[in-house]
Amino acid sequence: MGGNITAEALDRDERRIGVYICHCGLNIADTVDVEAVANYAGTLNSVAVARDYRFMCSDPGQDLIKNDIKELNLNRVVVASCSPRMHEPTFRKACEAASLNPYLFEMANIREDCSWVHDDREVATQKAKALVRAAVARVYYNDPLEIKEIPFNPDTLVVGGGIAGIQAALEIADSEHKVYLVERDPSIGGHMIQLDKTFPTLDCSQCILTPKMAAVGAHPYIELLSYSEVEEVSGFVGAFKVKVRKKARYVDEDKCTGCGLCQEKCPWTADSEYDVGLSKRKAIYTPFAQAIPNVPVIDRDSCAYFLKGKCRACEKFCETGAIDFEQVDQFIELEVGAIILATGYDAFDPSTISQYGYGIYDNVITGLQFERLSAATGPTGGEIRLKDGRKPESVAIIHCVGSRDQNYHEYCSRVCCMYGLKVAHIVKDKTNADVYEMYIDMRCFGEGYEEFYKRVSEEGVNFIRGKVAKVTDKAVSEEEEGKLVVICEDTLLGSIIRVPVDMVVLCIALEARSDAEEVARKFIISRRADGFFLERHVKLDPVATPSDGVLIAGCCQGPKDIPDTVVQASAAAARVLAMISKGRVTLEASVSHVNEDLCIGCGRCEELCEFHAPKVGIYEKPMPVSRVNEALCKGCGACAVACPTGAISIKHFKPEQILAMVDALAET
Amino acid sequence: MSEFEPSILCFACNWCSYAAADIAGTSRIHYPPNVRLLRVMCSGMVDAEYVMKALEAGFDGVMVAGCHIGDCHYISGNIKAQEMVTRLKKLLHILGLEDERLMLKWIATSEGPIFAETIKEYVEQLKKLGPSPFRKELVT
Amino acid sequence: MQALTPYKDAIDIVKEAGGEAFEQCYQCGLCSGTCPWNLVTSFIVRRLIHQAQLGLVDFEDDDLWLCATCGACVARCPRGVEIIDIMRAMRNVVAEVGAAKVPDSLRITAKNIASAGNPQGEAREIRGNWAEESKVKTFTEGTELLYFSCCVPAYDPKVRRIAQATAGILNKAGVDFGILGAKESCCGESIRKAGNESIFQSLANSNIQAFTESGVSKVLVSSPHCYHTFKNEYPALGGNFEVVHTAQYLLELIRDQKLKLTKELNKKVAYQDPCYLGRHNGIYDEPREVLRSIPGLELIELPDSREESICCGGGGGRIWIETKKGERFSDLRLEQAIEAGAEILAVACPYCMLNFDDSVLTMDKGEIIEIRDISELVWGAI
Amino acid sequence: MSLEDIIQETKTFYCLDCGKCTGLCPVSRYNPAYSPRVMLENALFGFQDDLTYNHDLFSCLTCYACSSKCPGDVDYPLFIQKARALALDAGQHGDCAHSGTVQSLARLMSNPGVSQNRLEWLSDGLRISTQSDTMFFVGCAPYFEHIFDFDSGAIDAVKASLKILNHCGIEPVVLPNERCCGHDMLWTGDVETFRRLAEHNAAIIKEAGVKKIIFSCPEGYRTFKEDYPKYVDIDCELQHISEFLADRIAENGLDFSEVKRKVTYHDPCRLGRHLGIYEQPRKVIAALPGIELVEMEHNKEESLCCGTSAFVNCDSCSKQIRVDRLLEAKATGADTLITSCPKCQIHFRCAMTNKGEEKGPDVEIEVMDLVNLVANALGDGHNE
Amino acid sequence: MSDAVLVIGGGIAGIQASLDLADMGKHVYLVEKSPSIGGRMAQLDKTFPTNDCSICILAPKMADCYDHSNTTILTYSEVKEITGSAGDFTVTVLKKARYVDAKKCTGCGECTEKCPAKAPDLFNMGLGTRKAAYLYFLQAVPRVALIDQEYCIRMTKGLTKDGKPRCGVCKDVCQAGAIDFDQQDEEITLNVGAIIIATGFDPYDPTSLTEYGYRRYKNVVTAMEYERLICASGPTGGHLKRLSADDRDPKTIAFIQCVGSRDLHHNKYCASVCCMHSTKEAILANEHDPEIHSYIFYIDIRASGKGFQDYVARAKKEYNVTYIRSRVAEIAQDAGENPVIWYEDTNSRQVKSMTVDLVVLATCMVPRTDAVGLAAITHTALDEYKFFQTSPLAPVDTTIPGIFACGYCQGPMDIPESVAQASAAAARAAEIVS
Repeated sequence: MGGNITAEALDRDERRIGVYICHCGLNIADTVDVEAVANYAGTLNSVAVARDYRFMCSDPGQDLIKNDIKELNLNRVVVASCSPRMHEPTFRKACEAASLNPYLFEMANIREDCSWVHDDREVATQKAKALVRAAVARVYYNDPLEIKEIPFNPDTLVVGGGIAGIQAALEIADSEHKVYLVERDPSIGGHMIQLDKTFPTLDCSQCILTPKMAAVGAHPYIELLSYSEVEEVSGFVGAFKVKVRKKARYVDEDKCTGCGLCQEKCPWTADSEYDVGLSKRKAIYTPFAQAIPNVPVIDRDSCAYFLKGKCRACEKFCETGAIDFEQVDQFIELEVGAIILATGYDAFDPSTISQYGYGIYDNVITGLQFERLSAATGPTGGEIRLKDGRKPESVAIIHCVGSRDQNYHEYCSRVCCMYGLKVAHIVKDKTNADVYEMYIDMRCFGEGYEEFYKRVSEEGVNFIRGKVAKVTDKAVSEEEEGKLVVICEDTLLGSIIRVPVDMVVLCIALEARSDAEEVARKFIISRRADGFFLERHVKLDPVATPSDGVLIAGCCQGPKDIPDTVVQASAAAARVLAMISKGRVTLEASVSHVNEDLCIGCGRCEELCEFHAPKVGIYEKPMPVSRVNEALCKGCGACAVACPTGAISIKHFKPEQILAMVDALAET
Repeated sequence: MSEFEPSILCFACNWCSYAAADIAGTSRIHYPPNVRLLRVMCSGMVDAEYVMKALEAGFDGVMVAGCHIGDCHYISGNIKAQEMVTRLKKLLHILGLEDERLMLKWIATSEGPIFAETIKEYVEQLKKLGPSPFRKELVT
Repeated sequence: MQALTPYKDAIDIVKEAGGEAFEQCYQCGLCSGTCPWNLVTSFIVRRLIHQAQLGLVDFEDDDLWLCATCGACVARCPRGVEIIDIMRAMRNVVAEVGAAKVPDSLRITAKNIASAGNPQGEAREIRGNWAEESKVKTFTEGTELLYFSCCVPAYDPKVRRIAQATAGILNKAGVDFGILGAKESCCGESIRKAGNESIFQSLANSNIQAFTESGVSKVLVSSPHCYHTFKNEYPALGGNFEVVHTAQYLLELIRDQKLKLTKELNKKVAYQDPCYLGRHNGIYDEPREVLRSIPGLELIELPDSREESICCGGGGGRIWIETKKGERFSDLRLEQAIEAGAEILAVACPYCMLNFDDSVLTMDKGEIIEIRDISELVWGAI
Repeated sequence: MSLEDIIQETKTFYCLDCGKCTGLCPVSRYNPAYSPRVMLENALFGFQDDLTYNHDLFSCLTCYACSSKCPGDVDYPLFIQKARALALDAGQHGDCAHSGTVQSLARLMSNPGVSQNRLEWLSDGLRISTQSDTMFFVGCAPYFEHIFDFDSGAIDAVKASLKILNHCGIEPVVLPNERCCGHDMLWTGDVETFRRLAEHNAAIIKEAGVKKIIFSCPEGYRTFKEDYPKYVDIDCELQHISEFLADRIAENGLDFSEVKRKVTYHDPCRLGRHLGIYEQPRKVIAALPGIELVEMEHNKEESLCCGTSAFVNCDSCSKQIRVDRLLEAKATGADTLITSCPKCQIHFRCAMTNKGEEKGPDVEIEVMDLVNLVANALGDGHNE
Repeated sequence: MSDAVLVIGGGIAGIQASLDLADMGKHVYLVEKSPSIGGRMAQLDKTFPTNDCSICILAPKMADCYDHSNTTILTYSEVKEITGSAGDFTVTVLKKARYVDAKKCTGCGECTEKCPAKAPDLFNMGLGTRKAAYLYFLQAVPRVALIDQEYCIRMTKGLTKDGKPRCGVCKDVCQAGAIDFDQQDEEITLNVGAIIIATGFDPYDPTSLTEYGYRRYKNVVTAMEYERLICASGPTGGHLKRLSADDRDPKTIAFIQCVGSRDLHHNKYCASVCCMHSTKEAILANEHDPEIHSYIFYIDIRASGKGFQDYVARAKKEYNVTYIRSRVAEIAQDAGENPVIWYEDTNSRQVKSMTVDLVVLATCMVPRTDAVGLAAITHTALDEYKFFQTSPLAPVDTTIPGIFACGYCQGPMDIPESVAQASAAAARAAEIVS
């Protein structure tokens, strides 16, 4: 007995198939002659028993199967009844209960595909027979499949330290599960920490955020990796391996007490990102007072030592000797079960719309810059000042800058109307200047939003419906001298109006992070046309992504306000906690499998797989062959079609099974 | 011999087209019995081998039904099905088979009625076209 | 003002005339804000579109004829609405459906073009006369390049110098080119935007027939309007030729060393971007490079240049309609040029030349600034 | 036909059980489970099941490397062909590569009702006629263009052949409804389909009334020359295009333009060992000015197979064979590998298509059919 | 009637037959084509199964045969024509000119040293070279030099410009004055009563088995070449080394059996002696250098003679010889010019490759190429393999009465069988002539 004999020849063991035809009350029975189909089934090859019963999915119906399996030692079962999408799990459990592998089971849909859609009894019966014949032909080739499960690593990775990341991290950590929070900037806080007040309640943004930040900083179950970025992600749901680059701060976190002496003494300055360029910060800096962690960072691009090799003043003054210029980036390997991306958004750069004069006229500022002006911790200590220090007598607020515009972003950024109103209120409150809001639609849809709009209009804010065409300093009349003239058509008046103001605040759009493409590739998720991350289903599954175990929350999934962001963060946390409590992940059983003898290592499967499951590499054999990471494979079968030699096939959807059905269905 | 009744094999993708067929069933929308459904996980799973085998077995028409572009549960399965069908149609054209013998159709889950309608139209089309040259009786 | 009810038929008529783009407009008013008319008077484009949306267009309203189709609004419209098409459609309803009276000057010009094939109403035969002195041969089968001068330089003595300069340059550079003379007729770009679709169709077909019969494959034009219609509107009627504007062709000749610019022109020159070369067809740099290659010439940029250039007021048939004094864009533009210190205002379109020459006269700025076409400047530098 | 009949016909009883065939067999070298000697042993001992149910029954490349050196002169490939017919009756068949498209097409084409549109590739430069007494057999090239996701070059070879024939003053008959020659069917045991294809072809050839058939595909040539006579009669002179060219060059020579190129030649098994044609292709190459031919280590009778036959059981071992053959070609320093069989060309080009990150050894070399090399040298390069 | 007997072929068979007949008082004319008697056996180093030094056991017989009163040895001669019938044959023999007077030449070898012209040494299977004036081999009988007219300068280059004959060094140095350039071929007619053919065999040229790469790869040699390499009187003085440029001493040797024999494409029959002489050569190799490991690739080990099986057993046990049942499929060569053998080991059913230092091809043995001519002259029939036709019950009788054939020219056999057949032929011949 030489050579390798085909499996089919070896295990030509007895196939004993049980066929059960369901009446489904009258749903099937009144159009299909179920007895005739059962008798016919009895005559088919390797069928040991063929019965018909009124309700196969009922308990007695299932017992029928279980007993037959035990007594007649059936090794395959076919049930002809309703759609497998309906009762396949039910009957599979029944088989399992009778210790028959659930995959040695097939269904023939003689209800939705036959009795319900045809009326001629003779033809319907004929078709039912064909469908049963096909199911029997298929089950003959079914193999028992082992349903694998892998343990779910309870640790979680949250990427992004804004309000979304903080909320998600806290909720998971509060249920005593380890969270790694990776934040790119020196401190967590994201965009929200830059805001002065939040709408509609006008709470001080920092007052409601800093306690949560502190909680994160002190939480025993949260390991905060600030000033760090995710380099590389591998593995799959339940067992991700993440490589994090902890950028060199040049300050030893343990020794630093956060006294701030080094920041005082450092003579070199640079634009403060926190104040959006409105003020300066030192080369060694913490972005803002309540920074978590409260450890400064040395900015290489503005530190004299790194640029010209001299100074090191901070080192001299630091009592605890925490300054360490030799520090290098470190790499940390993390193992987590699930990942929540909360990477937030970028603010739109309005200078691309040259007509609005941002970057040309001093007093044209963005909403975020206004937040810094009005914030007590801001460069002007909360006073609304023009560039030359004067108090503005009139302020114009322009909506939809970069939003709802085909040339920039077609979507509506959802939050600008509300923060436009907030700016108006603050200006009125602090300077009592004339305020004009140029809008197209006032979108105040949230809870308490419309009331806030009513309140702000009562404070004497003028609302002009029209998209601003131009902001110019060229005066046409005396009132316009020395002022910024906002030109737009008041569509309700139907005439062009020129509004001279001292300051212009641009409600800029929220857009996807500039590195979103790269991040999406790292976490094997995809992006929508507008650049934000693609959710699994926009309505029913907004926080999940097509890649199992990777969840998204907050503005990285699309522009949204803080309440919605927090809700999504909690949703994502809940999904993770559900997976943690289950403790294990059941893997898709019918996944692809490579016969390495047949594989010629051509890489076509690797190239086209959306889920990066097959990978060609050199394993035991000298020539490269493909191997499938079963946890990543979804069983879609695309690789099997592309494989020239038929080396890769999908368990439970092997060519022999499908070809057997094709032949059986063809027989008239 | 009674009027020619074409036989059709339809590969239906589990997430959209097969679900649409189920809905056509639950809403009792009748359509001609000439079609026989074969459930696959994704239209991208349908290999040229299965279509050729169906033609060899004597089916007069083969239909591959998948999700609309962008709806695919596996992101791009339907696109791959489209590529396969386009390439296979060129082969069948050289072989002399009419283009209608193989049909690709996107049917979303909710489009039960459209599923039934498509089957009706396809049967009419094939009736006009006549039997496949490989139909069982003709071959032997 | 009694209540109005949307008038469905009017909506459909405008749609059939090609104005269906108004459906996408969400009335944000940006077009009104951007339209140059509002620098000199009030012209609410948004209202016209809204009227079209509800079928409440007042076809007698003169505002219909204001639009110079400069494209500033279309470039900025957040919904990408083709506002020029809406204007053309409404004018078409007036001109060809007869919903109201077409302005007289326009009506006369349309009659001229329909009969004599040129807006001036001159005899068709003398179209090629300008070319006699410059010894330009008529285009025959196999000639490499057709020079299509546009009616204005051909018939209007004030602007003839553009065509003569261009012909002179081509001869100097040894280019094998010719003109079709009487066989040519007006390219039809402006008359179409003035709403006379049928006249445009007949002009285009006769030009296409003339070109194909003579075996034309490449056309050189002086006017951006001819460039626009040959490149973007003739293909739909089967006229596929390679079209190139003098600014582009001159640059080609200079780069291939076929033209040697030797004579110096030590003058400050500003360049007015013609709407149909710049905004409509994205050609900004070639003209500037041609000017820079003239020795001694100092090129200065006007404010609101390139994409934001302000129209001279000649497009969309406006060239044939009188514009009230004080409302002429060319006057504003001239002031800007003078303010910028330009001694010469270089133009690349016969319509611009007419308007700016007019402004120089009416504003009496003859000593301070002159108007020169790019081809003249190049011709002067050889 | 029983196992005993097969043993008689293929003289298997002469087997000395010496193992030289297994030593020479390119498949055994990488697939330890396959040994021609053991296959014969099973047959001789009468273990029919171990023969017909053996997966590797379909791994044999039928390349005659073994029989050409077999001391017992056993016709092993013929034995395999017959054994596969037995296996087919037992419901066994090899793993058909490329989704079994080629095999399905052959079966479909064997149906009388088929009328193909197989000449759409015919571009205007190529002239064919219906009166000439010389016919050119196109084969399956028109189909190959749409089966592979890389340029199979099959149709280019057909076009080049036509260009050569036209250049030599022949406007050959090309049958519009020509069927697959049935080579793959015969060699995978489906004798019934093969017979039907042969009968179709014989009928339409007789009807066309041609006296000579020229082939560019060695598999077609071998099938017409060796296998058809057993099933149908085709009284035509049969010639491979390399033979035609060699004769034409010998008679009055052809004027070729100079092309500087260093090439090596791969002898297709069907042309070489099956039909003994080694010299003609080399004579043709020698007649091309500027072409320097470097022989590979295994050449002429010792030439190695290109790794796959009849598109069945293409696996990791056939890939290894192709990789080694390509490396051997590169070792000669030639920049082009010439062969005169469309299938060798397809298999080599497939081996060079590696789309994964891990590419395996660098086997990149230009592969070209002999007829393309000649056509390019005939002035206005048809498909350069 | 003549009571003399003609023996054609001076190998062991011819010598033995001549001695037997001579001892019986019959006069024997022994015609040997090459310059000395001794035949193939003289070229062997040792003989199996006893490993006796071949020339040691052959030389005495050669001497007795040469010196026997009843024998006339005609070396460097060929039978041209035979007429007549049993008991009365007239034989014309062409005695080729040696250009050396046999009586005077003392075999001192002076002329061979001084002679400037070189020629391939066929005795050493072309491995080394010899001079134009040469002794066929050291122990040649008769120990008389001769001049090879194809390589001697004087005879090939013609006269110098001024008309004088060239070279002539050998003549100058020969003290015995034996060199005689004018010697002519001589035609001698003999009258004999019986003829014994013992022309022996030629080794089969394995070049046509291209898969073994003979001539393509230097380190692939035939068995006879190996015999000369290992033999003390061989070109390397018995020092076994590889023929490739690095001429390293081989540590692993592969002996490949049935090269060109038991093969329908070449010779159908089994040459019967290769298994044993390969085993002998393997043993010699090990004796020569104990580190050497030999592999013998066989289909069947045919050790059927007396003492042969223990000889094989000893080879396995003491002399590091491994037997692999496989017919080698192909020999390639690696970068270091080491032969790489590809084979299926039929016992383990695995395809393997083995790199060795040296490969010895046990080629088939075929009748002398000129046996066909001789058969024509003697009108005797040859069988399909060109052996002299005999029949089982008259193993030494050819189809012509009075003409007998013995030794390898009649069929594959080893030395003992050849000797036995020689005596049988002598007896048969004696019956006719007595």
